[in-house]
Amino acid sequence: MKLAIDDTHKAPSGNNKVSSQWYHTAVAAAVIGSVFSLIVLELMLFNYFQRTVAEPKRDDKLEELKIQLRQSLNDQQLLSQLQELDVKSIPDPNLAKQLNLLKSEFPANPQDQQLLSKMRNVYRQIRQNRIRKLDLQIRQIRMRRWNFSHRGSYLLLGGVVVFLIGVKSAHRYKNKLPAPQPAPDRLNEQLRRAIYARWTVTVGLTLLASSALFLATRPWIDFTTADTTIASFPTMEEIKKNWPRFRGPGGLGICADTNVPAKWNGTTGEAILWKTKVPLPGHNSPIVWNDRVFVTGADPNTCEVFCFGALSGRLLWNRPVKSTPQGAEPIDVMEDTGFAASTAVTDGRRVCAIFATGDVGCFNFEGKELWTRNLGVPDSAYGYASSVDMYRNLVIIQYDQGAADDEISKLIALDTFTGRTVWETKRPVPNSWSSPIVIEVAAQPQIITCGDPCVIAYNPSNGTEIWRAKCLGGEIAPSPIYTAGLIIAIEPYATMVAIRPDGKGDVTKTHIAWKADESTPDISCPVSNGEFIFMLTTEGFLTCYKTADGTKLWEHELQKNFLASPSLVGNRLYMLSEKGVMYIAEAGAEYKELAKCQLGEECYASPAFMDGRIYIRAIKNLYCIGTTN
Amino acid sequence: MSKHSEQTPGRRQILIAALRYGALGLLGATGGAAVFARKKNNTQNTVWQIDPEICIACGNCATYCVLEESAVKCMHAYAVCGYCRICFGFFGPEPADINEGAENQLCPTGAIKRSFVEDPYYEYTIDESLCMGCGKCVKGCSTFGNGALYLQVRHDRCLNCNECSIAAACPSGAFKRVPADKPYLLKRVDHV
Amino acid sequence: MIRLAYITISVVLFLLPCTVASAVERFPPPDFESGYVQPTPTTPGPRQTVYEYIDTIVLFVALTISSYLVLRTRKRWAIFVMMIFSLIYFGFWRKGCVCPIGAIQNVTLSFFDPGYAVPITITLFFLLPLIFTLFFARSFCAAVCPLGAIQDLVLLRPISLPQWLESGLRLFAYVYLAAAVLFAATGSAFIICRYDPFVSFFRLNGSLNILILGACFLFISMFIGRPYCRFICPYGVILRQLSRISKWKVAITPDDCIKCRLCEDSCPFGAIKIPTEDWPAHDYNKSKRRLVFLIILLPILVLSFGWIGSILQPVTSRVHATVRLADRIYLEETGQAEGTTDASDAFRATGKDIKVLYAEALAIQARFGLGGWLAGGFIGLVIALKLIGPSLRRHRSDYEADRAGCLACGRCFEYCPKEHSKRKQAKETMSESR
Amino acid sequence: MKMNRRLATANTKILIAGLIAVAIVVAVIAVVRFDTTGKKGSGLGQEFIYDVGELGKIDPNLILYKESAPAINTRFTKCRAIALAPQGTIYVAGDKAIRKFDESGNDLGEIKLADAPMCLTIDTDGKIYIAMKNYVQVYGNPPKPLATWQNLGSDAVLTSIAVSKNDVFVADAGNRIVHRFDKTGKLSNRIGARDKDKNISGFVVPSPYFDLAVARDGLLRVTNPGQHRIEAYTFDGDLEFWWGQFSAGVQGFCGCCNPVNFAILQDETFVTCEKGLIRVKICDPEGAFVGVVAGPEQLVEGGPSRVSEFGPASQAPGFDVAVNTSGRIFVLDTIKNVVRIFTRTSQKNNSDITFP
Repeated sequence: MKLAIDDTHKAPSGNNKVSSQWYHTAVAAAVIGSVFSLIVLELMLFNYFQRTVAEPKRDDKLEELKIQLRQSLNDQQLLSQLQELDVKSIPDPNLAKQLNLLKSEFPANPQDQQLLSKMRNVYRQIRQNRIRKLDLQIRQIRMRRWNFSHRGSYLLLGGVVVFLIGVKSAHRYKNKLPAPQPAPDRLNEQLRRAIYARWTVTVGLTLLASSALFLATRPWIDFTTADTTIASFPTMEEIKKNWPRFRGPGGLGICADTNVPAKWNGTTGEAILWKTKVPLPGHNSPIVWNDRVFVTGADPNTCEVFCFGALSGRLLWNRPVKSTPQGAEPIDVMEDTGFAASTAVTDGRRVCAIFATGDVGCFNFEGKELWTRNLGVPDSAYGYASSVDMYRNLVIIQYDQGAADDEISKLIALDTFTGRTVWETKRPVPNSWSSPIVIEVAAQPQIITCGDPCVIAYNPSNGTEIWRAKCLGGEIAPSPIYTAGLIIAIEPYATMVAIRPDGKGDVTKTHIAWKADESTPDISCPVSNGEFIFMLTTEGFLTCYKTADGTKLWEHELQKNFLASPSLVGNRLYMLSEKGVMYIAEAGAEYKELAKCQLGEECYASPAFMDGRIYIRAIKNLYCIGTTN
Repeated sequence: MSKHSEQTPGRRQILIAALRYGALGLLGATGGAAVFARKKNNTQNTVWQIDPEICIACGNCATYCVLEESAVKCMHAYAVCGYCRICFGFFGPEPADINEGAENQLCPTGAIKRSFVEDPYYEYTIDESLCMGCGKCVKGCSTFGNGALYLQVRHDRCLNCNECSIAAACPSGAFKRVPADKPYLLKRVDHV
Repeated sequence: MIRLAYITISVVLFLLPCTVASAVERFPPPDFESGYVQPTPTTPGPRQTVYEYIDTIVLFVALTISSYLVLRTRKRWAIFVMMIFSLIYFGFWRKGCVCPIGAIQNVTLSFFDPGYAVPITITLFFLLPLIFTLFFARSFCAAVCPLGAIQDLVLLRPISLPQWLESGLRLFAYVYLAAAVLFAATGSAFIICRYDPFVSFFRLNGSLNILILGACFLFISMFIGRPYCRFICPYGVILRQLSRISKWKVAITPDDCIKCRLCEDSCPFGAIKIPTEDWPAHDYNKSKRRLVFLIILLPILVLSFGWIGSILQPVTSRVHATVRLADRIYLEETGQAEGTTDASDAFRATGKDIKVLYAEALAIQARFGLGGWLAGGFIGLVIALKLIGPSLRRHRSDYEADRAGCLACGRCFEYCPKEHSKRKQAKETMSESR
Repeated sequence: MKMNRRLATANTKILIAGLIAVAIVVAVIAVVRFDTTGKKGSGLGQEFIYDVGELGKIDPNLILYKESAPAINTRFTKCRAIALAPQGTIYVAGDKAIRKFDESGNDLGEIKLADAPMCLTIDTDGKIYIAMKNYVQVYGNPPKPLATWQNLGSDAVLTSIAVSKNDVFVADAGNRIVHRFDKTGKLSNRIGARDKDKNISGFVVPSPYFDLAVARDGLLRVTNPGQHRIEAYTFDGDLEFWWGQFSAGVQGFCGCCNPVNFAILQDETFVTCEKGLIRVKICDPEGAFVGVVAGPEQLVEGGPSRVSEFGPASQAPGFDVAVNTSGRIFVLDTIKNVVRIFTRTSQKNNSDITFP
C-alpha cells in the first residue's frame, strides 16, 4: 500500500521528511512538464497558422509566376524586363554569364532578331528556374510542417503525461484528513433539494420546448409544392425572341422582324391565318411565347385566362382565376375599361394574369393552376388596368389605387413559384393605369413606374426606391418606355418627360434631360426607335419628336380614334385604330403612309408581333395575321 | 411505499431480479436481431471506400479527413490509361512546353512522375508519399482523357472511423461502406 | 396524400436502373513494342478482422478484471492501473474507435437500414458492457471506458456540484441519446462520433475545432469530475438504468455503516447518498397532492414533447444530406439562390430527375416526422419522471453509493475506517499464517 | 487565520467557476463553427483548384456560326454518331437503334438493331453502312438488313466508317488502324499501320475516338488524336500529308487527344470537333484555323468552367459532327443527346478576325 495513488488518505504524521523531499521533486516534474507542453503547444499553433495563412500567399506567388511565363513578350517588353532584371539575382552562374554576354552584344546591333531570340530564350530559362526553385521550396516547407505537427503531437502528449504524474503524486503528499463540517439541518436540506431539483427540471424543459418551438416556426421548403417541371426563369435572349408582356420585350412595342405582313383584309380574309372567338370580353393585349398565345377575359362574375395555339388558333385551354372572396363589395368599372384590361405576362414557363377584381392567377403552359390569390379589391376610378411584368422569379404589380393621401397604393412583387409576397413597397401616388417596366442601367435592374406626381425607380431585389423624379400630374395611363438611355414618361394632354435613369434619390433637378408639352396622348404609350419618338393621341394626332433633345419634328392627323399603342416593326409604324384599321407608316423624319389594312372589327388592344405574324385582339375575336407558307 | 419495501425486502429483490433478467433477455434479443436478422448481407466488418463512378474530385478529401495527411490518395488505373504524350492529368491546362519542369506540372505537390516508355507513349505513376488527395489531376484526366486517375481511400492509412468524416462532407455521396475483404473499388476495363 | 404519392414515386424510381453510362469504355491499351508490361496498382489491405475479435476479447477480459477489482479487491490503485491500461489500449492503441458509445448508432442503423448489417464485433462492443453492468454495476465506466479514463486522469481539484444542478444538467444526456438514435435511425449522421471530444486526442490528430472542444472538456474535467460521463454520455444514460437493477452493487463500506460521515464529500461525482430523515407530517399531504398532479402531467408532457419533436422535422431532417441537397436544388431552380455548389453540380452531373430527389427528401422528412414523435415522447417521459423522482419518499439509513450514478472509481473505499481496519486484520491473519 | 483560509477557498471556487464558464463558451463556439457537412468546401488554396474556365472562353469575333434552329431531341439515352444522307436526311445512331429526322426535327422512323451501333454512313444509293463494336452491317433502302460483314476480333473498336465510289473504310480504334473493304465486304487492305520506310508513325488513339472521311480530292482523311493531327492517305495506304498541332489556344487542338471527330464541307474546309474543352471549329484544307462554330459557352450548359464539373458519369463526351450540302453544320450533343443545327452568320465579322 505504499504505491503512489492519488487521493489516498494517510496521516502526514511520521514519514514527513521522506514525503516532503518527494513532494518537491514531484512539483518540479509537474512544472517542467507543464512548461514543456505549453511551449510545444505554442509552437504547434504557430505552425498551424503558418500553414493556413502564410503558405497560400506563397502558392499564389507561384501561380502568378507560371502565368507570367505563359505570356509571350514582344521585344520592348523583353528588353525592359531584362533591364529590370538584376544579374546578380540569377542563381545559375552560366545563365547569368550568357545574359551578360548577350546584353553587351545587344547595343551594337539592336535589330538582330537572332540575338533577340537568344535573349528571349535565356530570359525564359531564368524564369523557369525561378519557378522551379520556388516550387521546390514550397513543397519542402509543406513537408516540414506535416512532420513537425506529427512529432509535435507526440511531444505534447509526453509533456502532459509528465505534468499529470507530477501533479498527482504531489497531490498525494498534501492530502488532508477529511474534516466533516458540523452536521447541517438534514431535513430542510432534503426538502430544499427536492424543490430545487424540480425547479431545475422545469426550467430545463421550458428551455427545451421554447427553443424547439422557435426552430420549428422558421420558414422551410415543402417539396410537395415544389414545381419540378420548371427550370428557373428565361434568359434575355429567350425573352427577346418572344412577346412575353404588354407591348413585347421591355414594354417597348418594338419588333425586330422585317417579314411582318403589310397587307391584309379582315373581310376578304386575305393574309388572315386564323380567327378565333375569345369567350370572354377584355381589352388586354395578346402575349405570345413560342407556340402559345395568351389573352385574358372577364365579366363581373368570372375571370379567365385563355391559351391559344399560335399555329392552329385553337383554344388549348381556359382556366378560371378564383373570384374575389364573398362579402367583398362588388366593384364597378367603366365600360371601356372592363374587368380584364390588364395584359398577362409570361416567362415561358408559366403565365400570370391580373384582373380588375385584384385577383392574380398563375398557370403553367399546360394550364395547371400553380397558385391564385386576391390582392384586395382595388379602389380605382375606371377600374384597375395596369399590366404586370415579370423579372427573374418575381411578378411585379403596380397596384396604384385610391387617392394619394389614402396611402394604399403599392408596388408588389410576388414569387412566381409560390405566389408568396416577396416584398411590398408603399407608393405616394393615387390610382394610375400605367404599367411598370424593368430596365437595366449599368447592369443594375430597375423597375420604372409612372404615377402622379412621380416617376419612381425601384430595385427589384428588395423593392427599395432608387430614384424619383417629380414631373407628372393628373391621371396617368400611358406606360413609360426606355430608349437611347432615356426614360420617356407621359402626363396625358400635358407633358412628355425624358429622364436619365442613372441617378440616386430625388433627381427632379438633376436628371431630367428635357420636357415637351405638345399633343401628348392620354391612353396610348409612345414608341421610339432611339432616334425618334412617336406618339399617338386618342384623337389620331401622330407626333414625332427627336429623342436627343425633344424637339418636335412633325405632326399628322389620321382622322381616326386610337386606343391601342403604336408599335415599331423594323422601320415601320403600326397603328391600330379603334375601327380596326391598321395604319402603316414610315418611322422617319417626315410622315409617309405606306399602307392601310382593314380588319373589319373594333380593336382596343395593342397588337402582338412575333416571328413574322401579327396577333390582334379585337372586340370579339383573336386574329393571327401572317404570310402563309 | 418506502415503509412497505422495508417490511418485505424480499419482494423488492424479486422484482429487481425479474427486471434484471428481463433486461438481459431484451439485450440478447437486440443483439441477436441486430446480427442475425439479415443473414443475406454478411455481418463482417466494413471499411470506407470511394466509388470512382460517383466521385467528382471536389477536393474535400484533402481537408476533411481526421488525419492531417488524408487517407485518400490518387490511384492510377493503368489499364484505362492512354499513355498520352501530353497528359492533362500531368500537365496544367496551358503547359508552357511539354517537359517535366515544375512550371508545366499540374500537381501542386509534384506527386505524379512521368517517364518515357516508347515513342509516343509515356507512363505516369503516383508517388503516394507526396499525394494529398486534392483530386486536381483527377479532374484534368476525366475532363480530357479516359479518367485513368481516380481517388481511393488507402487502407494502410485509413483509421476506419465509425463515421468517416470525409463521407459526411462528400458533396456527391461517393463514400460507401464496403466489405473489409474487398476494400477497394478499382477502375478497370472489362476486356481480357 | 401528395406526400404519399411522392414517396411511392420515389420507391418506384429507386428500382429503375440508373441510366448514367459507365465512365470506362471497353477499350484495349496500346500495344507496346518495347515489351512494357502494365504495373498493377498496390492495394494495401485494412486492419485484419482478427484484430477486431482480439479487441472484443480484450474488452471482455478488461470488464471482468475491473468488475473483480471494484467488487472484490476494492483497491483504488488497482482500479487506477486498470484504467491506465484501458486508456492506452482502447484509447491510444485502438484510436478510440469503435467504442461502445458509438456502437449505439451502428446497432440502431442496422435496424432501420436494410442495406446495413452491423458487424458482430461492434454488436459485442455494444452489448458486453451493458450485460456486465446488469450484474456488476458500472464497472465499465470504472476502468474500461477510455473516455472516462482520460477525464478521471486529469481530475485534479474536484469541486462538488449541488445535486439539483447535477440532475438538471443530466437532462442533456437524455436529449443527446434521443438525437443520436434519431439521426442514426434515419441514416443521417453519427453525431456521437462526429462530436466525440476525446477521440481526436487518441488519434493525436483532428480538425482545430474538435481539438479545441476536447481541450475545453479536459480543462473542465480538472475541476468537475468526468463531465462527459455524467452530463453528456448517451451510453451512460443506459448504463445508469441498468445498474439500478444490477445484481451486485458497489458498497462504500465492506460491512455495516457507522455513519462516521468521513466519506461524505469523498466522491467527486456526487454519487454518495446520505441517510434521509423522516418527512414531517405537515408536508405529507401537500407532497401527496403534488405527486398525483405530476403523475397526471406525465402523459401530457410525453404527448406535447412528441408533438414538438414531430413539428421540428423540417429542422432535424436537414441533417440528412439528401434533404440538404434537395433544399439547395430547390433554391437554385427557383432562382432564390445564386450559383451552384459542388453538391448540386454533382447531382446534376448524374442526370437524375429532380422529382426523384424531391420525392426522396419527402420520404426522409416523413421518417423524421415519425422519429420526432418517438424521440420527443421519450424526452417528455424522462422529464416527467425527473419531476416525479424527487417527490417520492425513499428511506435511507446508511451512507451508500447511488446505484445509478456511481462510476465505481473506488475513491470512497479509502475513506471508510472500516475498510482500513478490515485490511489491517487481513494483514495480521496473513502474517500469522506465515 | 481560519477566516482567511475560508475566504481564500471561496475566491478560488469563484475563479474556477469563471474559468469553467469560459471553457464552456469556447466549447460551444467550437461546436458551432465545426463544419462537418462540407458546406464551407475544401479550404484548399487556389493552386489546388482545377479550372479551365479562362481557357474555354472564345473571342466572340471568332465565332462564325449561330444556332439557327431548335435542337432535335434524339430521345436516345446515349447517342453515338450522326450522319447525313446525300439528300439531307439526318441519321443518328444511339442506344441500339438508328433514328432518322428531317432538318425541322420531324421523326422519319427508326431502325432497330441487335447491337449498339458505334457509327454509320449513308451511300449515294441510300444503303446504310453501320459499324457495331467489331463488325459492319449493311442496311438497304428501305431499311432492311442486307449483309453482315466479318467480325474483326475482340480487340476491334470501330469508331468511324466512310464510303467512296467502290470502297468502304472503317476506322478501328482498338487496333489503331483503318480497314479498307470493297462494297461486298471483302477486306482489301489495311491503312496506317506503323511503317518506318513509308514514314507512317502510326495512329495514337488513347481513347475510343478515331474518325475518318473521304475528301473530294480522292484522299482519305483520318484523325490521329494522340498526335493532334488529321492525316491524308491514298486508298492504298500511302501517307500524303498531315496537318494540325497541339495548342491550348483556340487555333490548335487542346487536350491529350484531339480532334475526336470531323466533317468536310463542300468547299473542302474541315469542321473539327474536340472533347474536353468541347469546341467545334473550322479549318481550311491546309489545316489553318479559320474560325469557331461553337465553343464551350455555346455547347455546354454553364459554360467552360463547368466543363470539368461533369464528373466521370458523363466524362469527356466526344461530340460528333456532320454537314449538309448547303453548309449547315449538325453537331451531335452527346451530353444532352440532341442534334444542334448551326448556320454561318454574315461574313463581315469573319474579316476582322485577329489571331492572338
